[in-house]
Amino acid sequence: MHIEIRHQAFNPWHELEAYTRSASHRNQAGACATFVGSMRDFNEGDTVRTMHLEHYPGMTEKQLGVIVDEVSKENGLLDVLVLHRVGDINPGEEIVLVGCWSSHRKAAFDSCRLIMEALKSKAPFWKKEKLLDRERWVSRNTPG
Amino acid sequence: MHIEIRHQAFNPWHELEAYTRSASHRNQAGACATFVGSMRDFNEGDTVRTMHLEHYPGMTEKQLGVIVDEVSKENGLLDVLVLHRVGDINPGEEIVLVGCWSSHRKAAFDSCRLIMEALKSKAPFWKKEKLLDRERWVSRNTPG
Amino acid sequence: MSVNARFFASLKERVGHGSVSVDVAEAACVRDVWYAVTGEGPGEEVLVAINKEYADFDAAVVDGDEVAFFPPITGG
Amino acid sequence: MSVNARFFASLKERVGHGSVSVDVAEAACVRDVWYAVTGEGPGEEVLVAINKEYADFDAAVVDGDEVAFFPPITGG
Repeated sequence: MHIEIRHQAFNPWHELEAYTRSASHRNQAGACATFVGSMRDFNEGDTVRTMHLEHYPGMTEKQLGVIVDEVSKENGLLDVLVLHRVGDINPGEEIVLVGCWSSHRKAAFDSCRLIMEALKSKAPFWKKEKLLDRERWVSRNTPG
Repeated sequence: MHIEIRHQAFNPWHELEAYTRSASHRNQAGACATFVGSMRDFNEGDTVRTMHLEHYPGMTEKQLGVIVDEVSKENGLLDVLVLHRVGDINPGEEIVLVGCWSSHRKAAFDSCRLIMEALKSKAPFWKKEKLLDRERWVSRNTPG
Repeated sequence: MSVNARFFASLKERVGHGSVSVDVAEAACVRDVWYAVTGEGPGEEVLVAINKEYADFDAAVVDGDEVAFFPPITGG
Repeated sequence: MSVNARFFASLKERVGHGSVSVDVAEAACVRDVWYAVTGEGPGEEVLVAINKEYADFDAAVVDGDEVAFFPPITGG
């Protein structure tokens, strides 16, 4: 299990490849469900040039840990990877990566979605968008 | 959109990286949900040494196309990748990869799961397991 | 008229052929094709396709059809 | 007693501080901390944490607590 706040851009497929290469559950995990959230260049009708992602150091990691522990135990997961970007982000760059490994597909699918929904409501992160002519805080996440 | 039956082992993260590198939806896809199904070395209480995956050339591709088209339209997906292994497969190797790209996470999550469930009941593939002392056809998929 | 009957996976082993040409009467259905090859009822769950589209045992077949029989799917 | 009040994102801009030490009376609650800094009600949806655990405006605070205020979460 690995949870990380990342200040630099990352390639989710490189991260997943590196993580699974070192995994001990190689021949037990029949299922892996992942989610990758990326920055779009368009939101709520406006072109977005760039974005700043703020977090609450210490609390963010702690809450992600609580979420991952709860979902893991509830669904009997073999492994979980959560990577979340902070700082200045450009369109096309990745914001979040969640990977869940389990013996069978139901637990992996359920867990990946549960972790994403919990992360989007309980892990302290805030987005500020730079539009062409002004800046704005994103007020609310879109419903899952 | 790409659907492929693959006779050789593949690395799902390499495939996803190569596929997204050439993608035209780069700055519109805010969400990507993927599923990777791999061969386990254990099934229904027995050690599995290796597996043979048979398909129905022509019908399998056709049915995968129908599934992907339906789910894509229903959920307004930007892109879909489906890769399925056939032939002789060893524990730890990948069997199936499904990737779904959309503007927002709900469509990607829903679609990835819908495609996997439809694939597991409608795309003609059959698994024969080689155990330590005998061979057996897998009689039924586990419920999703 | 003649159709091409195909069998996959455990059914191929049970029937003993992957593919066989079968003569059936005009107005024959999938069930007649199955019976002409095996001489018995399907017994267990058997899925059917005509020309690579799903069908059922009561579906009519025409000359030249590819009629496939296979067990429940276990891919993915 | 004294607590450390912290503000994030749009609330940091609204309040004008990211972090400020606040003197409050014994038996104070989160609401008292908020009022001591801003002099007004929260007005919009404000989330609260004490020592990095979620709490609410009625929760009691003790000397040395870190009391954080932030808007609805928009990560992921």
